[in-house]
Amino acid sequence: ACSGGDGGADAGAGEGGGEPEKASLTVAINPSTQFAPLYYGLQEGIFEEHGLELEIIPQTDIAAIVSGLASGTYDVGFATVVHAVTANANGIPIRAISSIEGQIQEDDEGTLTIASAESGITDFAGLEGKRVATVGLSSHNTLTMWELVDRAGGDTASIELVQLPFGQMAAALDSGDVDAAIMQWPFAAEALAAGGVELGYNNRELFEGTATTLFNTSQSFVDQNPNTVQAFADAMAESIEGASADPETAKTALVDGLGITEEQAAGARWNIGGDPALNVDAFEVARDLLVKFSTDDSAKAALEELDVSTIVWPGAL
Amino acid sequence: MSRMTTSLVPTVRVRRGSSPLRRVGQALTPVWLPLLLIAVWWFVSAESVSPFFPPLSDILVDTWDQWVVFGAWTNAVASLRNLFIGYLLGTLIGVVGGSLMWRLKYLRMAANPIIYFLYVLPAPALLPAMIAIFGIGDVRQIALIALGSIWPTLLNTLDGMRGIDTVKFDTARALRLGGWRTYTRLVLPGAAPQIAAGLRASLTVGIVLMVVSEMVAANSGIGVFILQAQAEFAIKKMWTGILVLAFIGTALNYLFVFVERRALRWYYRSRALGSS
Amino acid sequence: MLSASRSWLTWTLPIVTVAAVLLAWQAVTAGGWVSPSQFPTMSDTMVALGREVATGRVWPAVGATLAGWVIGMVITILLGLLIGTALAFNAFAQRSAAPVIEIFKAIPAIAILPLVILIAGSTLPMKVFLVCFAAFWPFLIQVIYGVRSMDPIVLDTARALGVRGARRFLMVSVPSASPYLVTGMRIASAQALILCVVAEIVGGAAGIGRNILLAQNTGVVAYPTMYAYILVAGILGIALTGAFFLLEKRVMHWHESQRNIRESNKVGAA
Amino acid sequence: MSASAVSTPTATETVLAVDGLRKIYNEGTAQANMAIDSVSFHVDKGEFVCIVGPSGAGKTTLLRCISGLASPSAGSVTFEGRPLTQVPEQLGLVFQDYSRSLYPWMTNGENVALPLSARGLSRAERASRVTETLHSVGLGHVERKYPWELSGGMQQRVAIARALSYRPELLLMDEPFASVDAQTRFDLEDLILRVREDLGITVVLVTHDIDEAIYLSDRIIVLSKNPSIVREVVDVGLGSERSQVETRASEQFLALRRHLMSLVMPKDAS
Amino acid sequence: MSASAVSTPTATETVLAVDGLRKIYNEGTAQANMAIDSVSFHVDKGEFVCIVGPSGAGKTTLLRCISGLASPSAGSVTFEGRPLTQVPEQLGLVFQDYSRSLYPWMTNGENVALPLSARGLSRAERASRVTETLHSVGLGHVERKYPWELSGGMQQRVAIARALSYRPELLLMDEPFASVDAQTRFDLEDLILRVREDLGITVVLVTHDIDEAIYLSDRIIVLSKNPSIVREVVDVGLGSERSQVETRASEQFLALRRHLMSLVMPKDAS
Ligand SMILES: Nc1ncnc2c1ncn2[C@@H]1O[C@H](COP(=O)(O)OP(=O)(O)OP(=O)(O)O)[C@@H](O)[C@H]1O
Ligand SMILES: Nc1ncnc2c1ncn2[C@@H]1O[C@H](COP(=O)(O)OP(=O)(O)OP(=O)(O)O)[C@@H](O)[C@H]1O
Ligand SMILES: [Mg+2]
Ligand SMILES: [Mg+2]
Repeated sequence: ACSGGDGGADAGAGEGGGEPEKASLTVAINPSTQFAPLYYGLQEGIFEEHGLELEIIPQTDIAAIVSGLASGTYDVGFATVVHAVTANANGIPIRAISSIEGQIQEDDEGTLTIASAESGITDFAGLEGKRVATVGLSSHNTLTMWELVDRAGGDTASIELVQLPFGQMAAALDSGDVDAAIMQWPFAAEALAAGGVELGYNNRELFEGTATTLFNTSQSFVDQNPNTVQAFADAMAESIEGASADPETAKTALVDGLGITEEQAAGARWNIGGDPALNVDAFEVARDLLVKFSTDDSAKAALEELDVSTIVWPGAL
Repeated sequence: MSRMTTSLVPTVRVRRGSSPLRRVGQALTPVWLPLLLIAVWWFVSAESVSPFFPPLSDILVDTWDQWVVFGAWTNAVASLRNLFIGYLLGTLIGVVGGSLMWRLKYLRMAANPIIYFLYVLPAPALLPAMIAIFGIGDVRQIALIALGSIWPTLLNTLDGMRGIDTVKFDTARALRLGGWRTYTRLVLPGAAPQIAAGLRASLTVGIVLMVVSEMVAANSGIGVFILQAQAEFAIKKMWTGILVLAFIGTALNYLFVFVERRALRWYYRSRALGSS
Repeated sequence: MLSASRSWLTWTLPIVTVAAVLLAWQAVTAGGWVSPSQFPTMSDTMVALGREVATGRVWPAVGATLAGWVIGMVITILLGLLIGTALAFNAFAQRSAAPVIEIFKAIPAIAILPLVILIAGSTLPMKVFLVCFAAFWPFLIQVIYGVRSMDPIVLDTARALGVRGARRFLMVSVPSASPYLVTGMRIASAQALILCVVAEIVGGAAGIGRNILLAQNTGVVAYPTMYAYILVAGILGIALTGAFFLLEKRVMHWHESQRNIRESNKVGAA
Repeated sequence: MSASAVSTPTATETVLAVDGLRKIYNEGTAQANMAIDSVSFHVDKGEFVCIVGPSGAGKTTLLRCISGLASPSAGSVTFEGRPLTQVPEQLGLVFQDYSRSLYPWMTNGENVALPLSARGLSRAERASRVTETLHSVGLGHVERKYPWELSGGMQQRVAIARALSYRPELLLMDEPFASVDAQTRFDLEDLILRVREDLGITVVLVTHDIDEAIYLSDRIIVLSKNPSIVREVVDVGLGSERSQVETRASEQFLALRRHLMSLVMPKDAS
Repeated sequence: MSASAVSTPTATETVLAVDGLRKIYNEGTAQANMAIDSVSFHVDKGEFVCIVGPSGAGKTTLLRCISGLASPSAGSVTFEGRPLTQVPEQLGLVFQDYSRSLYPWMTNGENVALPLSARGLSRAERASRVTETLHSVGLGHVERKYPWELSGGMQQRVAIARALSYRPELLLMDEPFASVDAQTRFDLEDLILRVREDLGITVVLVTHDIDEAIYLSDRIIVLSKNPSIVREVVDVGLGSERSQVETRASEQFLALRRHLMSLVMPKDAS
């Protein structure tokens, strides 16, 4: 199940047949270096070749991106697999049409849990009863952390969560306000440099071989613009492969794209070398985790009823 | 600030209309519109399938489930406790600070720019600084609420005290009341109506900040409840949070008016007489 | 000579205090009392502010915040005047609407912010809606008070002089209610600005607030930038409030309160 | 100004006729309050009539009914032969409370010009009329000043100028000198006598000061306590030349004074 | 109450001596304004002295200097042999504007009790003194009411009661009856004469009403126009039994009246 490989450079007009119905798209992203393939594709003219013109809108609140998709404010927008599942469980029909960076590798270093030196925590089980900083209380990161604690035999209910932006986690660890934090690069570097203890990489074990970071659109957009969706997915697949093949060029694309410095771009990380295709597994795992840790009976029932295969646009598999 | 009004709630109960029919009409006037609006909402939303606008009946059922059955009310308790402490602290500082600034002209001149800066500075912008200073936990939330509630009270206290008639001060001197007695018998009660207006504005700010302070680095509270619901796209749940918050806001407001009307009875009654 | 020295103090004293506060900030942060990972130094913040101004990045942000503020204020004022005047002239309508106004006024705009973001996204309309929601109710109350508190003698005089219709509304009613209107606008303006910035911080709409948020998300390296934008927000607030004070001073020069202020400035305040 | 002056009315022509006037406040409710029971009198062209009565007698109420600002509960008011429905164009009104009836947001000149513009006079005409009228009350220099920059007596003179500017045929005044000091009061009394001579207008003046009433008027209407009826109409035969010091000390004046005192304050009457 | 009364002072003892008093407002600035040039007079124990003068003469200013509320620019004020530095304990002051000098947040009883608690009287003493004093001004029933529930004249009586409650030896009053109607004014004038008889206090009263001054006082101090000097001191030999209707119509009264009028209004003098 892979449309990326044969969607070569000559696929210009897309193989679904016909020109894109809508050539200029608004794309909402949550700015981070994981979007290197997107910027690579833009820089190399891949989207242009597929007849698309993108307007990138930086947007920090993923919930706002998802609702923007539903209301038609954005054509395409970023969300994690957890967002996609919960949105659909709550009756907001969004469809994943491509990954933003490819599938997670076995040596993935995307997200990691770090404990402060003073806390004395050395493994996930040690998080029991501690205070942990996360970027969102019910986010993807929280779920994976809970699952890892649970697997290690810890009691997840006793963990006290604190919602903090990545940028402030290092300071919070440093001052002892929190005992551990689920972080990302490049923020993790600072925490590790200050003596932070690496507990593990959250996604490696749970989501290996799947894509968790997605570009989505609404069901109605898919219905009305099948060629556009196809063209976008093809262009993205091509960009991911291109960025994997030439990470250095992709990193320079970030300098202009995100407006960051050369050094920051040099430290960029994404799932380099991952397969650009999506698979349903990630959605099932996410749904299972959500069900497992849900405290709300009606929400749990809605999640259990959800057929996760409907979330993925078939062309993306 | 000086002409800040407090509320539209009628100051004196109108004792007109001898016929019972008329009295019923009088009693119904303030309630029919809210009831009508609720009814309209109920019926218009009844058939709604939009995930953003669930039927009112569903929202009400959910409110009961979430807040009573599932015990989300503990969120409200946590928030309200922070609000209460922060508000008391902030308004106390406001009244004392306002009095000092009224008394000490140079302090007033010196502190003015700083106070106006903090007054107009959007409080959420201070969140990172508050975390830096107070760390994570209730102390920071209380501190943010307190910090925000200071300014309306302080500025109104100052304005109210400056607005007291000079004849009243002359009277105090003529009666040889002395410093402290002048403050407690003249300055405070004289400025009381405006201090009350400030306290009310502070309450509004306090409620907003109660929610804002929970947006970052918190794990319980009404604000957390609403934001988490948003992150989970649990829109019905979010509606319940908004409903609860609206209820709390309105209840606190009416409670405030109730207390104020009793504490400042002389003021409202004299005004009602003066205007008739 | 006494008043000369006083007027000299009125403008030096604030400058001195501001300078003292800035220096204290610098001393506390540079002196190592507070870790730079928590609080940047004053000089770093000023450098960041200078850079943001020099590169021109600050202006689109200020512009976006102001756009939300201006549109929201215009809508608030127009609607407020219209509805407020209508309500003030009809006791029944006013008594009926009072609880609704009170309830809506008591709902913190921040409570509906997440919902509005979900429905309207992080857009200008979202910001404008929130601004109106926050500013409208207090302004409406001021309008009702202003129109209602009009001295009956003022109206009687107009009738006795044969002044009617539009002339009466413009030359008598509006000036008479204007103290309340101007105060209401000033309060509404402060509320509107706060809501603009909150909407940007929470919802990520373009503006000063989003720049604060983005800097915050970037981490410690961007702290000076973050505080620079916090300063910008405060300065914008002072500028707008100051503008309304000036407006009040000009338009309301005839009003007792303004005369008292002039008087107390002249004598040197009690 | 004196071009249109009619120093002595040639024939006794009735300008104002009040017939069986009754006024009940809050009629039909529980707090119904009869302010005026039944009052009838008439005022001839060129006459100066004072209305006196104890406080709360209903003098202000009566004046409001005469002027058309309030409508009577029963009885009729006829102005120049036509029943009164609204405030007539040819009527000038001076309220007791000058500080509330002058508009503080207008200069004195603009205040005086207001009824002129309502009557459609051109800009040039207005300007000359304002200057002329202000001059006639001895206030040529305050046109560009604001009312609150003047003393109480001066303000009251501006209010009188405003009522005179459009040359009304009938001037109604409600305790116009109640809140000014004695000296100013004397000046204003003489001013109004002079103006009335110059312009030949009819004046009805309400006061509770008996001395003032005697000094000014041709006829005095004495009202009873609330609800008021006409107690007596007293003719004042003091002639048209009056002087504060001499007239007030004359035998005739004192006799009238004693008589009126006994009417107004029955218990004190000897 | 009449226990401590001294109906007639046995010896002429000077209570208050004003010597070469001068008052310049805003001294040393560009807006320096000499309100009082040089005023000297003395008041004996038990005397009733009125100060009259044209508006703006500096009467209020003079009273503020006498009471110790303002300090003179030159000259001295001696109260019971000691130079004045602050408001003395044995001094009672009644302001012109009762509605501003009574505290609306206190009941009338509390208002009257206020100076008593400042003087350390016990609760029981206070209560009985308040009741007694309010009774003496004919307001026994309003103790628990608020000032704003009373008519103007009643409010002024409460203010007088407050000034009398601590039994001052000297009572200073600034135009105390200026804003009440004629009937009430007469009542209050008679009240103050009676109280003064009963308690044997010394009274200095400022007014611009010449009739009132003659009616009330033993001696009248006539001030000139601003900056004021003492124009003349007039002895009033009307005896201690006075009646509104008769005294005011007496020959002696009218002669005094003419004389004072010519002093106050030189231009009108014949
Ligand atoms: N708007 C009103 N509603 C009800 N009653 C009123 C109103 N205005 C006046 N009254 C009553 O009508 C009576 C007459 O009042 P009015 O003001 O005409 O008296 P007045 O003779 O002008 O008294 P004053 O000399 O004190 O001005 C009073 O009893 C008063 O209480
Ligand atoms: N606080 C002040 N600052 C400057 N000038 C003042 C002040 N108070 C009064 N004056 C001036 O002093 C003069 C005397 O004023 P004052 O109030 O004593 O007069 P008055 O005799 O009491 O007048 P009235 O009869 O109108 O009450 C006036 O010219 C007034 O303008
Ligand atoms: Mg009246
Ligand atoms: Mg005075």
